[in-house]
Amino acid sequence: MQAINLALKQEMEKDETVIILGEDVGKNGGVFRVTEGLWQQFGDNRVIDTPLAEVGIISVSIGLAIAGMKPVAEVQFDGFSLPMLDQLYNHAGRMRKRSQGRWHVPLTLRVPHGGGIRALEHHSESVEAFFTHIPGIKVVTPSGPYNAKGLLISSIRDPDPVVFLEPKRIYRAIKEEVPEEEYTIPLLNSQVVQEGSDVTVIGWGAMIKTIKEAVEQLQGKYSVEIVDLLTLYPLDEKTVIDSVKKTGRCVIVQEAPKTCGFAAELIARINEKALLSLEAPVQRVTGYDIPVPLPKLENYYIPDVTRINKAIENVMSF
Amino acid sequence: MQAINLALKQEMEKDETVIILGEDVGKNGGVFRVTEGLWQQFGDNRVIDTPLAEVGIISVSIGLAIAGMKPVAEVQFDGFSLPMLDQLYNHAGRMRKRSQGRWHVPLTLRVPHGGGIRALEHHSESVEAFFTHIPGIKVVTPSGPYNAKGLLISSIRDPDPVVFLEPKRIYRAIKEEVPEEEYTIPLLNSQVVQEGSDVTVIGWGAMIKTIKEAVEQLQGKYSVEIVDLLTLYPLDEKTVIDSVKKTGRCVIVQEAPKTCGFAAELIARINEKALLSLEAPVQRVTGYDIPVPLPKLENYYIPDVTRINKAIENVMSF
Amino acid sequence: MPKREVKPKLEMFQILNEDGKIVNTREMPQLKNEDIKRMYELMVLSRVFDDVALKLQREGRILTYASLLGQEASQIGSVLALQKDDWIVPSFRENGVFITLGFPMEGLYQYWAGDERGMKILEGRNALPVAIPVGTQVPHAVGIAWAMKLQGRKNVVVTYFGDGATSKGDFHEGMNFAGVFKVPCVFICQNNQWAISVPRSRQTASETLAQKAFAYGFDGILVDGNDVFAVFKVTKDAVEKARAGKGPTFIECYTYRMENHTTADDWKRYRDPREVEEWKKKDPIDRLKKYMEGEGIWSEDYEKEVWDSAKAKVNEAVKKFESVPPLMPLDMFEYVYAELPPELEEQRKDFE
Amino acid sequence: MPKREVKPKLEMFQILNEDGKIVNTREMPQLKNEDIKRMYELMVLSRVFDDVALKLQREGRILTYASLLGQEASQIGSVLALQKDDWIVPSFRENGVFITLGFPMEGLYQYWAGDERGMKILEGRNALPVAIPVGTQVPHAVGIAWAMKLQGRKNVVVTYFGDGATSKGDFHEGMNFAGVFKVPCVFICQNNQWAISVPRSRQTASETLAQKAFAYGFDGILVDGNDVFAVFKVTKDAVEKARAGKGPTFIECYTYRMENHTTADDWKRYRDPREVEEWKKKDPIDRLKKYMEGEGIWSEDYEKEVWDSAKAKVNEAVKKFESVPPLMPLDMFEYVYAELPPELEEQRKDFE
Ligand SMILES: Cc1ncc(C[n+]2csc(CCOP(=O)(O)OP(=O)(O)O)c2C)c(N)n1
Ligand SMILES: Cc1ncc(C[n+]2csc(CCOP(=O)(O)OP(=O)(O)O)c2C)c(N)n1
Ligand SMILES: [Mg+2]
Ligand SMILES: [Mg+2]
Repeated sequence: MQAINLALKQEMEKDETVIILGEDVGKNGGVFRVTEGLWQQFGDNRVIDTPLAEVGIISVSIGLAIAGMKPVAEVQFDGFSLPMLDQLYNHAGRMRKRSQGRWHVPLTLRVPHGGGIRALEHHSESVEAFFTHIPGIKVVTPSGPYNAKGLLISSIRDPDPVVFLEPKRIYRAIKEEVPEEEYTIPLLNSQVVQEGSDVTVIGWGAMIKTIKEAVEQLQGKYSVEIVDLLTLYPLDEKTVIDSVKKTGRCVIVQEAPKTCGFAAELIARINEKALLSLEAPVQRVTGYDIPVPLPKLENYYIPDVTRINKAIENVMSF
Repeated sequence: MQAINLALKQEMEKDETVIILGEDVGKNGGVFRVTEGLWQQFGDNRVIDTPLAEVGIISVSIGLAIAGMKPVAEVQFDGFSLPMLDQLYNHAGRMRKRSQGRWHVPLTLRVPHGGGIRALEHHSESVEAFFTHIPGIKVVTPSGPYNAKGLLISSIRDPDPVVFLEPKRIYRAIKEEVPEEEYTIPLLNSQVVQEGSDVTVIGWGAMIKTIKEAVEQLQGKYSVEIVDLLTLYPLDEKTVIDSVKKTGRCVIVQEAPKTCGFAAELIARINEKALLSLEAPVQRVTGYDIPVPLPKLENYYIPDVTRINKAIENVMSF
Repeated sequence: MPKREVKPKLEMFQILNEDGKIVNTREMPQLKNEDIKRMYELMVLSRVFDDVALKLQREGRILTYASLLGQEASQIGSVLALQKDDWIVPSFRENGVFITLGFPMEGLYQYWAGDERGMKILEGRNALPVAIPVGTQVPHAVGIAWAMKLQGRKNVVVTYFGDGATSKGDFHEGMNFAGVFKVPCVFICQNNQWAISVPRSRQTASETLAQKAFAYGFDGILVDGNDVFAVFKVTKDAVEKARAGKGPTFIECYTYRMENHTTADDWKRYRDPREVEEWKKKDPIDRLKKYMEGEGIWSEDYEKEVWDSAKAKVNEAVKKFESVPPLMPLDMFEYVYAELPPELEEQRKDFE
Repeated sequence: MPKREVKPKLEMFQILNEDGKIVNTREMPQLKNEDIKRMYELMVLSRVFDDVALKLQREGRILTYASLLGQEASQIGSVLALQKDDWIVPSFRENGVFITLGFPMEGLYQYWAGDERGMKILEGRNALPVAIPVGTQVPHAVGIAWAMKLQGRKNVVVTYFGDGATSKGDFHEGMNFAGVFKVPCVFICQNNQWAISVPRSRQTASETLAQKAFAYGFDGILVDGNDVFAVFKVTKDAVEKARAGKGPTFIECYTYRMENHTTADDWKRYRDPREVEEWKKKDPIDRLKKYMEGEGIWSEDYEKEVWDSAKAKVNEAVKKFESVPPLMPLDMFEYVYAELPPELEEQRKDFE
C-alpha cells in the first residue's frame, strides 16, 4: 500500500500529466488510504474525487488520455469494475486501431482486487479473466509491495491501457523493503520466487502469499517451484513453460471462479507447449462457480493452504 | 431465424407472462427480423420497443423477472452486450442467493452473435467467454435452426437467467426442417454431429457450419468426430471427454479472441479428465487477440476451412 | 442570449419545522395519535437498533455496518405510506425500512455479520435484499413496477438510494424507462449530503437532485427528509398517484448522514464538525417529540417506555442473533441455481 | 398538491424560417456573403457525397451506410462555429462534419466499405474516429475537454450524438462529469426524431431533450436543426462560453432523418410517409437557398456551379477510393498495441 502510494507520488512529481481520479481518492485518501496525502501535496486538479460513476470514471479517463494526460483511475472495489468492461473493450483497447495510430490511451486503472478482508458483498471478487479476454489492454497483477511499485510505475508510463489489480488482502499483510528510488519492472514478467524440481505451483496476486505458506507447511516434502505471474497479459509464458517442462507437474492457484478463469488459459498454453513433459494433469485450485460468499464463508471459498497442498499431493501421486 | 421466431411465438401463445423487449423488436420486427410479426400478434404490451439503453434493458428485465414475468430481452448486437455484464454478474446471477431463495430471475437474453455478415464495427464480436465466467447464469449456443428452437424454448422456461447466443451468420445461411410442434432440448447438451475415430473437432454456434465444411473438404482423409456444444454453461462435459478419450486428438474451433476464450476452459477440462488419452496437444483455432477487423479483413480473422484443416493435419501428424 | 435556457426553481416542502411546529397546516396529513406514536416508536427503535449495531461492530461481533442515524424520518415516514403488499427495493442503508417492514432485527445483525441467511426475505413482504452496488437496484424497481402494471395489479414499488446513486448510469436508464412506460414506481433519494467523502456539490452540478426527474418527464419533489410528516405526505401522494396509473415520482429527501459512511470510515478526515453540529439541531426524532409534546401526546413516562421497549426488543434480537447456529460451509453452494449444474456438483463434491 | 414540481418550458430557437425568411433579426449572426456561400456549398457537397454513398452501397461497392440527409444544417452549421484546433467527437452519422473538417471523402467511402484505413485521422485536425456504440463517445469528449482545461489550453470540444444516445448511461455519466468539472464541452444532440424504428416519444418522456441539461446544472438549448444560422449562432455562443471557462452547454438540434436509418433499414416498415413529406418542406438546403435568393447572393448559374463542383469533387473521391491498393491481411495486427506482445507476435506468425 505504501509502495503504491510512493509510486504514485514519485510519478506525479516527475510527470505533471499524471493525475489520479476516482471515488474518495482526494481528501479522504481512498477507502484503502492508498492515495493518502497525495491530494494534500498535488491539489484538487491532480487528485480528483469524481462523482459515483464507474462508466464515467473510465470513459472520461479515456478522453483525458487521448488528449495527453496520464490518468490513473481507481475503481473502489473489484465488484464495481464490471460496468467498465464495455468502455475498455469497445474503446480503450481500440482507439489506437480506430484512429489508425493517431490516438492512444495511456491510462492505468487501479482495481483493489480479491477477497479475504471480511468485506461486504461485491467487495471480494476476482475479475481478472474478464480483463485478460479484452484485446488491446494489459493486465498486471502485483503480489507484494516491491513488485507493486515497479509494476505501477511501468503501468503509468506504458502507452497502452493497463488494468492494475492490487491484491487488497495483502495491502497491509506483507512487510517488505521497498527502495525509495524509482525503479520499473517490465510489463512482461513472471518470476520464479522459489526454485524446485518436483512440481510447479503457479499463482498471481494475493495467492502467492498463500502458496508460499502452503509450501512452507510441506516442510520440504517435495521440491516445489513457485511461479508468480506479475503480468497476465502479456504473459511471460517462457518462464511458465520452462518451469513446467522442468518439473513435469503443475498446480495453478486462482482465486476467481473456476470456469473460464485465467488458470484455464495457462493450462491451454501448457498443453500446447509442454504436453509431452506432463507427468500428471495440471490441477486447478480455484474459487467455485458461485458468488463469493459473505465473510462467514468466504474463507471456504478462497483457495487455502489445505487445498493447495491436497492438489500438490494429487499431482505428485498421479 | 424463423425457428427462433416460431419458438417465441409459441411460447408467447402458451404463457402470457412471456414478453419480448429490446431495441426495434416491435413494429420493425428486430434488425434481423427475428421478432417479425410478433408485435402485430401480441401487441405493444408484450413486444416492447425500449429506449436505447442496454443496462436498462437487462436491469429492468431483472425486475420484471423477479415479479413474475418471463422477459426475453434482446440486445441488438454482441458488441453492445458488454454494458450488461455488470447487472448479470452482480444481480441476475445472485438474486436467488441474496434473497435466500425467495426471488429468482427467469430471464432470457438473446444476443445475435459473432461475425461474418460484413457489418459495421462492434457488430461482429464473439463474447461468450465473458458470460461463461459469471456464476449463476447459463450460456446457450445454438448452431442451427432445429436446435435453436428447442434450446430457446428451454431457455425461456428455465428458472434461471440464460444468455442465448444466436449465431447471426447463419440466421439465413442454414436451411433445415424445423417441426411446427413445440419441443425442448435440455440446457445441458452437446451433440456428436458426426462420428469419427481419428480426431475430435469441437465447436459451437456458427463454427459448426465451418467445421462441417472443413471436414467435408478433407474427403475422408481422416475419420473426424464433430462435437457441437449446444450449451457452454452448464457444459455437457461427458460428451466432450468421451469423444476425446476415443480419438485421442482434438481441435477446438472458437471465433472469439484466443486468450481466455472458452476453448481454454475445454482444454483445461480435457487435461483434467482425459490427459492420458491425448496423443497430441489439443489445438486451438481461434480469432486473434485483436479487435475484430472491419469487413475487408474479417474473413482473415474468423477461423476458416483452411485453418481448421491445418490444425487437423497438425494434430494428426504430431 | 435569447431566452432559450431552463432554470426553474424548486422549493423544499416542509410541514414540521425544526422546532416541532407545523408550518404548513393545509398539507398536514390526517394522522391519528396512534399513527404518530407509531412513527415515533419506529424511529426510536431504528435508532436503538443502529446504536447497538455500532456497538456490536466495535466489539467485532458484526462487520462493516452502515448507520442510518439522522435518516429515520426519511425511511420510516416513507415506508408507512405504503400498503402491505407494495414492493420495496432498498439500497444498503435501509435498516429503518426493514425494521418498519417487520423484518426480524436478528436477521439484520446476522446479515451485517456476514451471514447470508440474514437477508432471507420475510414471507408476505415484497422486498428485495440489500443492494450494495450503488444505484444498480433502481432499474429493478422499475422492472417490478412495470410487471405490476402489465399484470394489472394495483401495487406500487418504492426504491431507495442515495445522492451518490444519481450519478450512475443505472439510475439514469432506469428513471428513463420509468418515464417512458409510466410505471407505478416512487424513487426515494435520501440526499444525506455525502457519498462517503464526496460532498453533494461534487456529485452533480444540478441545483437540486429532485429536478433531475424533469429529464425523464415526471415530477420531482424536494422534501425536508428530517420531517416525518412531510416525507409521509409526499410519499403517500406519490404512491397514490402511482397506484392510480399516473406514473412515477422522484422524491428527494433532504437529510444528513450523522454518522460515518460505514464503520470502516472516519468522517473527521473530510468534513467539518460544525456541519454535523448544525444538522444535529434538525434531528427528526427530537422534532417529532417536540411536536407530540405540544400536542399533549408525549410525556416523560411515555418517552421512557418507548426507549425501554426499543432496547428490550433490540436486546432480544441481539440474543437471538448470537444464538443462531453457524452456517455450514456447504451452504455456499445453495441458491445459486434452481438445480446444481454438474460443474458445481463436482466442485461441491471436491469441497467435501 | 403544493407547488413542489418543476415544469419549465423550452422554446425552440430559430433565425431562418422554413420560407427562408429571417424571423429573428436580432440574433442573426454577422456573416459575410462568402461565409454564407461556404455554408451552402458544404451542405450541398455533403448531400452529394451522401447521395453517391447510397448509390455505391446499392451497387455493393460500400457496405452499410448511415445517411445524413436532412441533417446538413445541424452538422455544417455547428462545425463552422469552431476553431481549427478545437476537438470533434463524432458519432457515426457525421459525414457532413468530417467533410467540413476537410477529411478526404475517399477515406470516408473507404471506411464505409469496411476498410479501417479510411478512418485515419487527418493530421492537424483534432477529431476522434467514428463511434458506433451509441452514446459511448460522449464521455470521451468530456475527458478531452477536461484535459484542455487542466492543461490551460483554450480549446473547446464538440461532441455529436442522436436522440437515442440520451438514453444511455454513458451519456448521463459524461454529462454529469461535465457539469461538475465545468469543462469546455458542447454537446450537440441531433434529435432526428428516430432511433432506427423507435420514435422520439418512446425514447424518453422528457418533453424536450434540451431540458435534460438541467439535470446536470448547465444550459440546455433547443434549436431548429434545419436552420443553419440558428445552429451556427447557438453553437458559436456555446463554444465561446466554453472557451471563456463558463462551462458546458447542451444543444438539441431539432431535425429529421430523411433517409433510412442505414442502408440496412427500411423506414416504410415503421413510419408514416406523410411525416417524411412534412419534413421535406423544412429542408435546410432549400431554406438557405431561398434566403440567399432573397439577399441576391444566389443565381441559377451559381446553383449549377455549386452542384457541378460538388459532383466533380465527389466523383474524384470515388475514383480515388476505388483505386486504393487493397489492405494486407497482416495489417489487422497493426495498431493494437504500441508494441506487439509475444502472444500476438506468435499469432501473427501463425497467421502467415
Ligand atoms: C457502484 C458502486 N461504486 C462504489 C461503491 C462504494 N460505495 C459504497 S457506498 C458509496 C457512497 C454512496 O453514496 P450515496 O449514494 O449518497 O449513499 P449513502 O452512502 O450516502 O447512503 C460508495 C462510493 C459501491 N458500493 N457501488
Ligand atoms: C450501444 C448501442 N446499442 C445499439 C446500437 C444499434 N444502433 C445503431 S444506431 C441506433 C439508433 C441510434 O439512434 P440515435 O441515437 O437517435 O442516432 P441516429 O441513428 O438517429 O443518428 C441503434 C439502436 C448501437 N450502435 N449501439
Ligand atoms: Mg449520500
Ligand atoms: Mg435519432
